[in-house]
Amino acid sequence: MSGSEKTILVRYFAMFREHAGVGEETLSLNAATAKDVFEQTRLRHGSKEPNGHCKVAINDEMADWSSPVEDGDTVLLFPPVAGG
Amino acid sequence: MSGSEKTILVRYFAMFREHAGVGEETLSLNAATAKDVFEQTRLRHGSKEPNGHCKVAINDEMADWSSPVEDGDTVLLFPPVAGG
Amino acid sequence: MIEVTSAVIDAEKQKRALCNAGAGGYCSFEGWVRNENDGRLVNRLEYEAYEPLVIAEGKKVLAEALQRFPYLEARCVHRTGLLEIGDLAVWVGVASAHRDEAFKACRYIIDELKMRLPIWKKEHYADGDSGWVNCERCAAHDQR
Amino acid sequence: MIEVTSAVIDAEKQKRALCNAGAGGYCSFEGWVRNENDGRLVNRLEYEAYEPLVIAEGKKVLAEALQRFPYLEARCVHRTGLLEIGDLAVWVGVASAHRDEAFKACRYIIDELKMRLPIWKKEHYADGDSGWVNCERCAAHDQR
Repeated sequence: MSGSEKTILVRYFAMFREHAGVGEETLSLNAATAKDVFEQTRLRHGSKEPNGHCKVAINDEMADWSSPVEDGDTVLLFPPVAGG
Repeated sequence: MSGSEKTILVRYFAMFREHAGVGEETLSLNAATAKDVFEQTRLRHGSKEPNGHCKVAINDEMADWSSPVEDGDTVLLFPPVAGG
Repeated sequence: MIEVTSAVIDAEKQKRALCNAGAGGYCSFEGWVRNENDGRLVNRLEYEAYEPLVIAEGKKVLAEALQRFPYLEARCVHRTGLLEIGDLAVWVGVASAHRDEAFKACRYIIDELKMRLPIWKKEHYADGDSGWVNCERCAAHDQR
Repeated sequence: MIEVTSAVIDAEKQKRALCNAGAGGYCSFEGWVRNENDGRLVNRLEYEAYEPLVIAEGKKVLAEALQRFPYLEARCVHRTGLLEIGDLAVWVGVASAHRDEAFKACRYIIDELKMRLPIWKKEHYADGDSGWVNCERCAAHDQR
């Protein structure tokens, strides 16, 4: 994990938004990857959802949990999808 | 093959009707099975279509080529189908 | 329900007749008259059907599909007469609880209808010629 | 073409946009809101979508389907907001020269859309409870 604090805009959808109580928030995080962001927001909001069936996007591009996050990024946290 | 003459109403469809020049005709045939009826009408109208992909019905029930025909039956001769 | 008609098929009306509060998936197939067959330009098609046996055999097909892929509702309509490019010749609709049965039943129905129903199609070509179309699948069907 | 809308989906209008003189087969799938899920009575559903990525991911799915099952035309529309029993939630339509590609492409598209698009569904039950539905297929998808 990178040692520097990064400013990340985190956006929550569906179940995650209800857990967080907000649609988005700007956080200062010590996070190197999308996974780090997910886990720190999970701690923050007391959510227990594992990331297994969830998806993540960075700056409107679908990403992997191992994708690096940069200062100023927007990270979108998607709970399990259920379209149709 | 039965030796007695039978009166059979033969109905022709699609290509068969065009070959026969009529939609139906009543024939006196020396025929035991649907196959016999088919072959005798084929001779009569000079058609060369084999029965392989054709179908036959007797009195509005789908039948086999080996199905027996009786005096007074209606035999329906169906060329290869092509619905849809 | 299977129907033969010389009138334009109203697909929306047919679909509405399949409404079922337990249905989560609906699959439909439509056969459209296209402008080409086996490399020849087609201007229009003429369909002929022997209705009593289309209905009888069509009911068997719907019952077989129901046994294999339990659906909630299914309907089929086949048109007869002279049709132009783009016209709807056959419509099949299936509604079921989940999508898997809807897709599979719909496919089963149209495949069997095309092989088994006494319906014939005459193609009228751009060059003025015309010809009855033989079922491409009959050979495969006979060998089953 | 993929679209997200909070308005009622006009399936007939969508279908007309697929017209193609070379098309002989058309297959469509519709997802309807049904009155039951996992044994619980459902009164209505609420759909939420993240449109920018629904569009981006939907375009990828349509392109993949085209490569696998060459079709002539395909469209998809997904609705958002509060839907009642019987309402049309998602519509997929595919037109192709022959029916095989139409069926297979349509099935591929709806299967992938359901697994990959950022769309969520909240069920409102007859007993007053409500809950977000987790994708039944996600586990299978992750293991591919």
